[in-house]
Amino acid sequence: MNFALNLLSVTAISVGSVFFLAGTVGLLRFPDALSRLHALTKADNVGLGLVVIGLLPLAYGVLGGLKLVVVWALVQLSGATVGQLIAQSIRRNGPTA
Amino acid sequence: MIYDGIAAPVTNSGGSFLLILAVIIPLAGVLLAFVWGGRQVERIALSAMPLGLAIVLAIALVRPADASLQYLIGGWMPPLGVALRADGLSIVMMVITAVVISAIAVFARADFSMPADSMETRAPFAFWILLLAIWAALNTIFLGGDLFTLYVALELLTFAAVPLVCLDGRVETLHAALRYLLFALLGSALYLAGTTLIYGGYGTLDITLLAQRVHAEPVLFVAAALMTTGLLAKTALFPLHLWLPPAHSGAPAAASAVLSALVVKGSFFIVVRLWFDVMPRVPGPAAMQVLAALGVGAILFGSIVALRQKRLKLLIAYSTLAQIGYLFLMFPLAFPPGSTQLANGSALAAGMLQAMSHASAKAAMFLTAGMIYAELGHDRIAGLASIARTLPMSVLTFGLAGLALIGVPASGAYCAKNLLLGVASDTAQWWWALALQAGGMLTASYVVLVIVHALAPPPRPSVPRTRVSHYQEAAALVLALCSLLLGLILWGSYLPLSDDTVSNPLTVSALLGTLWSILGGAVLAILLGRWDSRLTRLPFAIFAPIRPARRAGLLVSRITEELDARLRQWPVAGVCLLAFLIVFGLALNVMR
Amino acid sequence: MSAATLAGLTGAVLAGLGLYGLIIQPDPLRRILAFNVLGSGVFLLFGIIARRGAAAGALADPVPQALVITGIVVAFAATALAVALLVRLFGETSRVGSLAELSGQTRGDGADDL
Amino acid sequence: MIVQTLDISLAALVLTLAGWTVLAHGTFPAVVSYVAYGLLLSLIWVRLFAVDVALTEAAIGGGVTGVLLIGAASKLRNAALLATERELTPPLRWAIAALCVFTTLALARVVLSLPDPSPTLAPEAVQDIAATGLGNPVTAVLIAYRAFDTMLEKCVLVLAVVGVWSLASDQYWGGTPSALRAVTGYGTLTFFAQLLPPFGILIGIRIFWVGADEPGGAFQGGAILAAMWMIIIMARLADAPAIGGRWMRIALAAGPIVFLGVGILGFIATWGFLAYPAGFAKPLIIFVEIFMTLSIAATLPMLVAGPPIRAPRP
Repeated sequence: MNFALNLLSVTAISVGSVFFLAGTVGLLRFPDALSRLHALTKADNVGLGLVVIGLLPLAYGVLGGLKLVVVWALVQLSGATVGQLIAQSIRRNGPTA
Repeated sequence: MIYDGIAAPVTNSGGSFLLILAVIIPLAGVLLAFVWGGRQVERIALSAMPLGLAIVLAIALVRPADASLQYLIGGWMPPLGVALRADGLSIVMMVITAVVISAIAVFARADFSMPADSMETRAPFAFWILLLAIWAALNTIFLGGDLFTLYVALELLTFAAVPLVCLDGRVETLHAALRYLLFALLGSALYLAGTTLIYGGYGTLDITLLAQRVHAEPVLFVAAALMTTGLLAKTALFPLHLWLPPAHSGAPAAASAVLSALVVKGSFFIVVRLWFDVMPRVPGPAAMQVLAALGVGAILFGSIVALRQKRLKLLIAYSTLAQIGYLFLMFPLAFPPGSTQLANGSALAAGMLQAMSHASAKAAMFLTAGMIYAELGHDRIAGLASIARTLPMSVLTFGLAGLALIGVPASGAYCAKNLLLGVASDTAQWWWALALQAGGMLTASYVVLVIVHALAPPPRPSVPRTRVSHYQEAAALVLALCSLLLGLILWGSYLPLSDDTVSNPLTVSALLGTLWSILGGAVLAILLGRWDSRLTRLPFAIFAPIRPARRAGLLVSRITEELDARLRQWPVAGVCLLAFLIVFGLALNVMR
Repeated sequence: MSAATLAGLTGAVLAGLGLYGLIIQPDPLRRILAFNVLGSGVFLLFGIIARRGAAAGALADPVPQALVITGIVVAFAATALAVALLVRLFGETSRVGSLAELSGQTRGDGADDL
Repeated sequence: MIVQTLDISLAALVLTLAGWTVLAHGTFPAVVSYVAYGLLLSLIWVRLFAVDVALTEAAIGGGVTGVLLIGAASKLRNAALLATERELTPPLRWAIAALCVFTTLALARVVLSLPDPSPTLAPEAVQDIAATGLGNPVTAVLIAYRAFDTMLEKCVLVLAVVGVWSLASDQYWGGTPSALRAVTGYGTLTFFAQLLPPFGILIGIRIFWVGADEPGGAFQGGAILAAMWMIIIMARLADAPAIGGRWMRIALAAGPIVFLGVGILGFIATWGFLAYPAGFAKPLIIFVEIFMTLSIAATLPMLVAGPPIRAPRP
């Protein structure tokens, strides 16, 4: 049981990190603002989600786990909003860089 | 240690509770005025003035001789807690601050009253609150016993001073205020870096504890260099003065008076605390020579560039620059012969007398300039000719304040100069004596320049335009007289000097000395100054025979002015700052 | 090298960088940024001292930490005041023309009379 | 080993961002880089076991200062008007660089030579904390041992507000500051501003509340509340309040006033200025902190909003 949980943690966090890495590479390498934004939000959503899943078994009690989930939810909310706002700004002002 | 959660009674005995009152009365005034707003702002400020003045005088009376009062805030002992302490230095500075602020408040009522229809307006609201805040910050600086408390107070002072510069919202003043703020912030960051190192080295920031713990080592040298440099940037010691002339000359008259008379003294006072109280045993003769050399630079540049100004307020601002330099001459003279410890009381007392004298005289000068501006609608020196008829009191006040700065017998500056000259001959540092004498003449030169312009016959008969209020004239006159008579007070119980060191001021030699200063000043003014073309054509003009000398003098003063303009560029001032930081640190290291 | 020492060195470099930027940047907003970098570098120096002062069950000396918190607030107030000044200056300057012209006017002076 | 590598990479990242902030060509990239820098810097603070500082740095360095600077950068698009100095000549630039490098080296050298372990006040701070009823020594330093500094700092904030307001034009005195956002709100932002604040306010209050015993406190909690208010103003769900309002002024000054009031109370009751009597210490401290939190939540947005630019409504 313990081993299984540890394995889950390690796997989820590793995969999450890969998403973050990919997102960062995408942010740096993609040609235009909209696709960069796409890369960024994917890293945020999936990467962070996986890391939080991986951390859940290690959390201090139920309250600690709940806090992690709240962190994830809040980042989702703000990430989604900011993504929208940036995209709107790009549409309004035209793509820069 | 804490005593049942209650202040340990032993340390807070006597009248020491007055110390905290000296800070919280102006501070409470700030907060109440902010909340109440409207016409109450002025009332709150004006009722805080006599209260604060009374408390400061009470502190001066209750302090036992040769001891300092101490108040532990919250009852926590340093190093964990912070203490307020009043020694003689804090008391004299607090008294002069209270006097100057009160006089400025009387003066400012005419300019910064809320209109009668009880609507709140911007400038009075800001002015009175900022004035109270400056007072609170200065009292905290004079009393603070902890280097970090001093940092917060210094920031309070800066944030109160900067908006005063641009109260009228003109572009030049906004620019001056921004430059002042940024340079002051650079200074406070350096000061904070120094306190960090001090805490890291000695585990406390309390001044009396540090005095026992510090010893000469690289950490202390770097910290001292950082803190001193930062404070000098805020004091505008040459060549770190880029912000001072535009900031002090652009503000409204009452604000200029506060800025020039008091605000620069705040950071200066911390320099004194640092060297005389925190690190008296740090051997710094070489570093102190550097400091005073910059002081001489300030006197030369400030005075000569003052002579070149077209506007009265700029002339007075440059005079401040020169007088700040004068304050730093005391540092190398404070080493007793053969010693490397800053222990000479006479030099310290002289520095404090000079600071007080300048505070009151400079405030008087700026207030006078304000009245002249109100009367003429400008402050061009070339256009002052009618002013002696229309505003005789103002010209008299300016003259008296000028005499006080030059150092006529019985003035504070006279005592300071005598004390410093005595120490300079005791310690065989003739070059500083020379600087002192030259400084007096240079001061006389720009005073003479202004007075001659003001006394010149007007081109056409003029009638007074506005009526300057008698309160305003009285406030300025009181300040000038205060500076002129400072030397008559027996300072022995507050400043480290014995009463017999102040010799009888009315001897023939003393009067002759002053006369020499003024004559020398007149010659310098004729050679170096900017003169109204009308004056040079007058029958009594003496310019014709000395034309070659005048030509040489003009060359000197123009070169000085040009150099000053270069030094006031931001990157150049930055280089000066860094160079001073490094040289000062190395000078400390050399003496080890 | 411990995390504290590393932070201390980082702080020293940040202070140097901030100092450099504050002096060389002609744009006031960039100077404000540089001041903040300088300030945070100085705060980090407090950080290393606090961390090395761990004792009596505390993981760090709380006094320097508290000083840093006060310092951050003061630095923010400074930034806010500087930004407000800058924005107002910019607004006024746009009306008047460029600031360089203005300062050129005030500095030009006529000939002296001999 | 791994931890050390991470520490070094973090330091390298922070230094790179700082370098970019200072040296980047455009103003906007520099500001963005500074915001990222502030956030990463708070991680260094966590590594130094200074969670209180990390929270403050993240809220201020990355958060409120970021909003302030981004707003300023977008208002100052044509900042060439403000440049009064010519570009530096390369020799001068190199001279400045050399002097800065020398200063940095001296500083680093001295920092390395500082005693390790440092002289510390941690034992005293922990020993005396019982008298305050608190559990978090950083809060104890801020609100008890060095309460005077904290009170002065709150007054600095009030004064900064006065300073910012004093930059208004005379005709707008008493009016409302600029909305934090120039363009009209969009659906997404409005939704965000309706959804987030309830949670944010809870979190802010919690961080304030636990500050007595754990990392957190009036400043950090107040900063989060301030952020919520700013989001609401940005989304145009509410207007920035007029600066002439009595309640606005009370909210801004309540923290220092109550602090000073408790100090004076102690003074009159002969406990001593800013001393807390045994037994009543904790309730009094919490009382003061409530108003400080309120004031910070009001002050930060007003400082970001700047001077009034619209005349007061009659």
